[in-house]
Amino acid sequence: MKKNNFLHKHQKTLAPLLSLVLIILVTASITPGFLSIKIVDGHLFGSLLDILHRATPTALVALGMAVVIGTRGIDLSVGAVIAISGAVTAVLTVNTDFPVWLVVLCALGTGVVCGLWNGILVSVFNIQPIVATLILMVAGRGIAQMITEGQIVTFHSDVLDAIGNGYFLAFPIRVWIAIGMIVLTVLVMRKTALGLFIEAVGANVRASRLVGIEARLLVLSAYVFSGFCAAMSGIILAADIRGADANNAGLWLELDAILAVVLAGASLAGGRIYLLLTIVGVLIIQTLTTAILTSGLPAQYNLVVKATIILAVLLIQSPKTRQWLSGFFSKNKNAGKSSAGEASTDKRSAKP
Amino acid sequence: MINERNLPILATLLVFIMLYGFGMYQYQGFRDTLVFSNLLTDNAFLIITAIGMTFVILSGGIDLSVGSMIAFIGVLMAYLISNTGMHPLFAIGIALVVGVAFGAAMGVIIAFFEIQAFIVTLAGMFLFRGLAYLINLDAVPIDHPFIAGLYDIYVPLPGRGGLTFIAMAMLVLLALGILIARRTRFGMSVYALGGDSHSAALLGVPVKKTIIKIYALSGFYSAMSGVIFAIYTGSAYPLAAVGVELDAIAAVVIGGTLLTGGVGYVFGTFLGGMIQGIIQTLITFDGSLNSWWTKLAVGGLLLFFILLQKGIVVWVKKRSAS
Amino acid sequence: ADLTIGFSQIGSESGWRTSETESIKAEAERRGYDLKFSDAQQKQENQIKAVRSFIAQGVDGILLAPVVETGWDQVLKEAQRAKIPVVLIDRGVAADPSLYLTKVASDFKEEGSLAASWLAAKTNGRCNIVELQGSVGSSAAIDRKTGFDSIISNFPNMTIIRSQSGSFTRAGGKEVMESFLKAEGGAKNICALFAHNDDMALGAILAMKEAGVKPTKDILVVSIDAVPDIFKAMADGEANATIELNPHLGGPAFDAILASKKGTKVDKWIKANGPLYLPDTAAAEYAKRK
Amino acid sequence: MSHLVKENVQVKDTLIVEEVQSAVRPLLEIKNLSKSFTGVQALNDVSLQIQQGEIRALLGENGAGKSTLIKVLTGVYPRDGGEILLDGSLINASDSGHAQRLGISTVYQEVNLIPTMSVMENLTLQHQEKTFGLISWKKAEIRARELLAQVGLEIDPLRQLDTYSIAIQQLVAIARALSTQAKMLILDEPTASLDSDEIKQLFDLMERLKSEGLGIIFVTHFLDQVYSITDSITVLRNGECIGTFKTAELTRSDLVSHMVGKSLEDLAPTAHDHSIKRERTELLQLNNVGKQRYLQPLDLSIAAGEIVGVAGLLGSGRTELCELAYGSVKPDQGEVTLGKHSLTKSSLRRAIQVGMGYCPEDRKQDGIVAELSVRENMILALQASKGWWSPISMAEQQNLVEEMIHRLAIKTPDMDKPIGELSGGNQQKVILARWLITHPALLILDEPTRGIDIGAHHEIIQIIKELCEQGMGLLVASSELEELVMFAHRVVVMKDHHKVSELHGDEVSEQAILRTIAS
Ligand SMILES: Nc1ncnc2c1ncn2[C@@H]1O[C@H](COP(=O)(O)OP(=O)(O)OP(=O)(O)O)[C@@H](O)[C@H]1O
Ligand SMILES: Nc1ncnc2c1ncn2[C@@H]1O[C@H](COP(=O)(O)OP(=O)(O)OP(=O)(O)O)[C@@H](O)[C@H]1O
Ligand SMILES: [Mg+2]
Ligand SMILES: [Mg+2]
Repeated sequence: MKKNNFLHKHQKTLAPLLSLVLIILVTASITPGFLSIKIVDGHLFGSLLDILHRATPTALVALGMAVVIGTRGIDLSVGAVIAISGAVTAVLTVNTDFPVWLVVLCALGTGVVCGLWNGILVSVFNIQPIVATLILMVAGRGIAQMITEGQIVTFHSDVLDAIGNGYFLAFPIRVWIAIGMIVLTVLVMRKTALGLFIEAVGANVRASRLVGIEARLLVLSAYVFSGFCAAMSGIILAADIRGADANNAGLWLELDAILAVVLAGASLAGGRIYLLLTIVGVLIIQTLTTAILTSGLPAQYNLVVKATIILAVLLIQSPKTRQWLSGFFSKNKNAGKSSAGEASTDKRSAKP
Repeated sequence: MINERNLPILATLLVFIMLYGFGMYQYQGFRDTLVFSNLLTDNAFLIITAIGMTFVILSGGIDLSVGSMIAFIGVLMAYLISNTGMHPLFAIGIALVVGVAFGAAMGVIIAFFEIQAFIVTLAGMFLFRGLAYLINLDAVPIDHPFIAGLYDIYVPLPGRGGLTFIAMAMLVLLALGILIARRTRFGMSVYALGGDSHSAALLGVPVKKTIIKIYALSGFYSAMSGVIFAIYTGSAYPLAAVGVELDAIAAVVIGGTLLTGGVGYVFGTFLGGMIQGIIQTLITFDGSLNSWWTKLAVGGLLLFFILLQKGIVVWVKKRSAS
Repeated sequence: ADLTIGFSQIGSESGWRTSETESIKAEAERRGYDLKFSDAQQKQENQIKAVRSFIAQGVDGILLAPVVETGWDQVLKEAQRAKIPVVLIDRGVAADPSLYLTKVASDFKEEGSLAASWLAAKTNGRCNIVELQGSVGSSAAIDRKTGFDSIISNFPNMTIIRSQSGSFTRAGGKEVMESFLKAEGGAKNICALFAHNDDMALGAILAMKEAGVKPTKDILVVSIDAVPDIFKAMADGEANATIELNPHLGGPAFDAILASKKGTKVDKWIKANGPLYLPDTAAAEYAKRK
Repeated sequence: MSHLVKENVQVKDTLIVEEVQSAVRPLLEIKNLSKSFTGVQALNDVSLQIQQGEIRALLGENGAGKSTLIKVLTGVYPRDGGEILLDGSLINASDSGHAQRLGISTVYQEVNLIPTMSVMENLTLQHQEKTFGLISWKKAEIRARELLAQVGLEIDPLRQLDTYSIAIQQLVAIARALSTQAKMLILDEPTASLDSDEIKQLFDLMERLKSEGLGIIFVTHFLDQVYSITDSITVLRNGECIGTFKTAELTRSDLVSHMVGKSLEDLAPTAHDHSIKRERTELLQLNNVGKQRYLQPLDLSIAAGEIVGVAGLLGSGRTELCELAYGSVKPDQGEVTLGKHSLTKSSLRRAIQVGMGYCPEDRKQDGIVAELSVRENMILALQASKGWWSPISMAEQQNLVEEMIHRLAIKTPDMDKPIGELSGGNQQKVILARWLITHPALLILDEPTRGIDIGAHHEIIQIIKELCEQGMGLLVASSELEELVMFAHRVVVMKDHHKVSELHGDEVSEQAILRTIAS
């Protein structure tokens, strides 16, 4: 009974974790050596490390996306911002002799400006988030291409190389960066009242305004934060291939990021967000991608497999499934007693 | 006084007219009816998709699978016609049934498992594209006199323009959409769901049934769009219509529908689609922009029209207030 | 002659594509033509719209770089009805040849087979190949693969052991190559990499270096396009061969339109195949193209 | 209510009426109905019977299970056990629509209409008449006007619902419930924000329906209304049915003891002195504050320790006055000052920091943040005024919230339950508590006791008085004149969006207010 209670209380947390473990185990059973981790040249090496390594850009973007989604918004422009900040990084490295920290600062700055732009459109001009950010999504790649003049600008910089592919204490540096960013964000959101305000604004703007929360400013900051995170991810992605690919960097990454946030249990209609679970969501998606790549499946099957597994994960995670299953099992034991989790049927305006 | 609920759509209409006027003023070739009939024909599949999307968005949901559905339906049709020798009419029938079924299936998952539409349809987007690859990786022509015959149906207009079969089909589907939205109980249920789904349930709206129907309807419209696209190009291509879902969403929203649901009109979506088309036409007529300036211009014009539309709404409200 | 030419380009998805656009624009400018450029952002529907807009504008000729081979019959017929010659650029279409003036293009299949032939010669027909495909469903990917396969099928000891899509991008190439190396337990079992374009090869080279695998020594690298960076890689001893996809197609295309205006007959296929480049000339080529 | 210990009042001996009525087959029969949510047994073995042509009051404290009973009855929540018979046959409604088709028409607590649709569309949703298979909006409009006329509303049915005040929305909801052919009509706190005129109109309607043979269930917290319209009373307490009584045979004091398990004496209103004792220090001052098409310019001042009531009819501009005073709507002329701070142009956050508080009328849209917990909802205003960077520690939050839950007798299993899952009255208490913990200098309350049970009602009035003795100023808009008279030092009477008069000290009485409104 006690154990059941624990499960019940933490079902929201357990579902994504369980899905992740399941996917890793299934992949491991198909791909031998998937779980093995060796030490090569003083750092860890293996498919699991690859997943962490590859997941960092998405994780950063998803972090910003989670905050934006918390305010009942969405940011489609992150892919374009990644392209822009990558382009800035590359062009400044190649064409100027700015020190690396300045280059990075400039790139992050462009991200902030992009976020500010989105934020202003959404919170000052009241344009619906999806359209407001769609504008930068379309135009942003144009800006990035303008900066790189349509070519892939390759650059060389030891510091950036290290950011892209270096190791520190046996782990990739970029994973450390992501961890730092995640810890920082979680602290700020949970140890100050910011998280509460964001969730309140997302769930009910009118009520939040009336208690004196400055909703406009808050929403604006959410987009700025998302822009900042995307820029960070853009720098890492450019450093990764030592070049800025204005056309393809971060392409469709926004969808993965949103998917991760939602897998974590957040609603696109605003309200509660779950930062750490969002990272689990990112890991689910990246594990899936890596698993498909290592499995030797023909390329044209990628999408069908990905879609099927995502659907399966969603169905497993759905509280409804659990309810039906437990209803089914308990029916045999004591008929008529309805199952737990009932309250969710009455979720206020549970918009799809 | 103008009813405030119609204001956004009137603003959109005004923006469209201003834009068209600008084109006529600026470019000689723009004054021909051909440009208008091209707009109808070229944007037909987008508008058809967007009509289905309007219902989804009105209900407070979203459907990301429409672009992939277009490609999948096209490939399926081509397969049926060329590999089984089926008459195109049957193939179209089967394709539409499949589209509706897939849409309804997503609706079932959304309604009964209470999973958010965004990710269910995102999975649908991957799935349909993937299925298209599995049927046929390559682009294939659909060689059938019937399909070509459909394309050639044509009602000439004064000038060089004329209504193609595709344009007429779009207009019929538009009229159908308007009727469904405003004159059926299902349509009103859609609005109710988007306005407040909790209250809608208490008012006796059959929520689950309506959700399933909405996604089935969206499936129907995107499948229809797939058929139109196949007629339009006379071929099928698994990579067709990538990103159309975003264009369709943009068309719906530019047309004055709120993404939070409950407010908007199908006819606005038509205008939204036409505005997107006209932006492209203007850029092509100009012809001096390079690739990145094209992107900037598309984004910039989009922003300009949205702000203009907002401005008009605010201005009229202020005027009628004083 | 002051011609107005419409040019419907696919988009600007790669450095190669941008070079092609720039080359054609420069050529038009040199000749004093008015070039109406339209970027379709990878969408066929946008290209069709553009062509129809060109027809509405009444241009003298249309250059079309088709994103896909099918689906052009109707719009080509309309151009024909309006008596506007259409020249296809860098790939063909599956329509009746009478509908267009000519195509100025290389042959993707031939590029694939050229790469395979070189590899067969280099390894004496004994090689485990990993393949980086282009975007799933794109004609460049399909044809290059077909061409490549058609040659290696003659060599029983040449097999493609792994093949995945890297979506024509550097990042894609790198990520997929990493997974190949993990799945095969390093380079022991891999003799060569065939990438459908240079960008993916460049990404894969990065992946190899990071995994401690030496490109060209442990794994041969052959790819297609001949972008500047691959010459640098060849000069640095990190790539083995590339096949040029010629981006300078404006000249022959405009010539064809002029010829048709004069009533001269034009060939239906003006081949623009590029040669296979090897490391020996790489440094010089890189200097030339940078 | 802190001192309230539930003594189990012996009620079984008054257990009643069923025998009298058993001769005829009941219209509705509920047998042993149970329903639990996680952590709460909301209904426990509830049984009751209702005859044709009977108006039954369903009474109980906030969170007693009234709304849950109604929702289980109409299939909104699945039941854990029990049977429901309508007209002698077992029914099992799967959702509200099904219940409607079975003949049970319901107005749920809170206004459950679609704010984005027009009044007409709301009224006819799911019942539109069709011609040739398509909805005929002409017929719908005619029908809508008929229905509105029934409840005495003269509003434009083509305008969007949310342009009307919550009271009008409530009437629209009632009109809608009358539009279907029903055997049973259920009204869950329909009068919560209505004025006496509207209530009278509603009661006339109920009488008419009763004479047509409908059974009516009526939930309210106003005992006067219970005694003026109902035939019988069912009392719920903690999810259990305490008993069913004939209204005529049950005294008020007994009724209250059944509801709260405690005798009435403690709850009797204490006589109120309409004069303030202390020195007058001005707190809130409105100088010629107004807004076009919203509120005619008016002057108003409130001193520390003073309670100013706002009275008026539906749509007279009470809410508008509160909003302008608070600053959630900015006036286009005049000046608002609080103490020595001018607030005319400042942000709400600043207003709150210098001591404003506002408890809005529309609790669903403007009050609760449904997804957040009771604790978060309660500390929201305090935290917002402190700013995000200086969070209130968890321990302090728990203390504050614990105290308020105790003091206002908020019924919740724990403070981390989402507020959306609380009963309506308890939500209202949380919103009140939200402002009480900010210790505002001036608190504006718009219909503060909407949906609050008598026990808590009493407690809240006590708190209001206490606060004002400690020097707080209050502006209270209410449609309950009785309540206003009970605590206000002064009453501002509104009419057609302007202030018609101000009643001072001993002038304040229900009759005087009504007279001013009528004049
Ligand atoms: N959806 C829900 N999820 C969990 N608990 C609920 C839910 N709805 C009601 N409850 C709980 O059930 C109990 C009864 O609530 P109900 O709404 O029936 O009270 P009520 O008698 O209508 O009170 P009020 O007079 O305040 O409206 C309360 O303790 C409430 O917290
Ligand atoms: N009888 C009416 N006819 C038309 N519109 C009305 C009527 N009553 C109110 N309204 C509309 O409802 C809005 C809100 O009304 P208001 O805030 O003045 O009500 P109130 O005086 O606070 O009373 P209550 O809150 O009890 O409704 C007004 O702006 C007005 O447009
Ligand atoms: Mg209730
Ligand atoms: Mg009011």
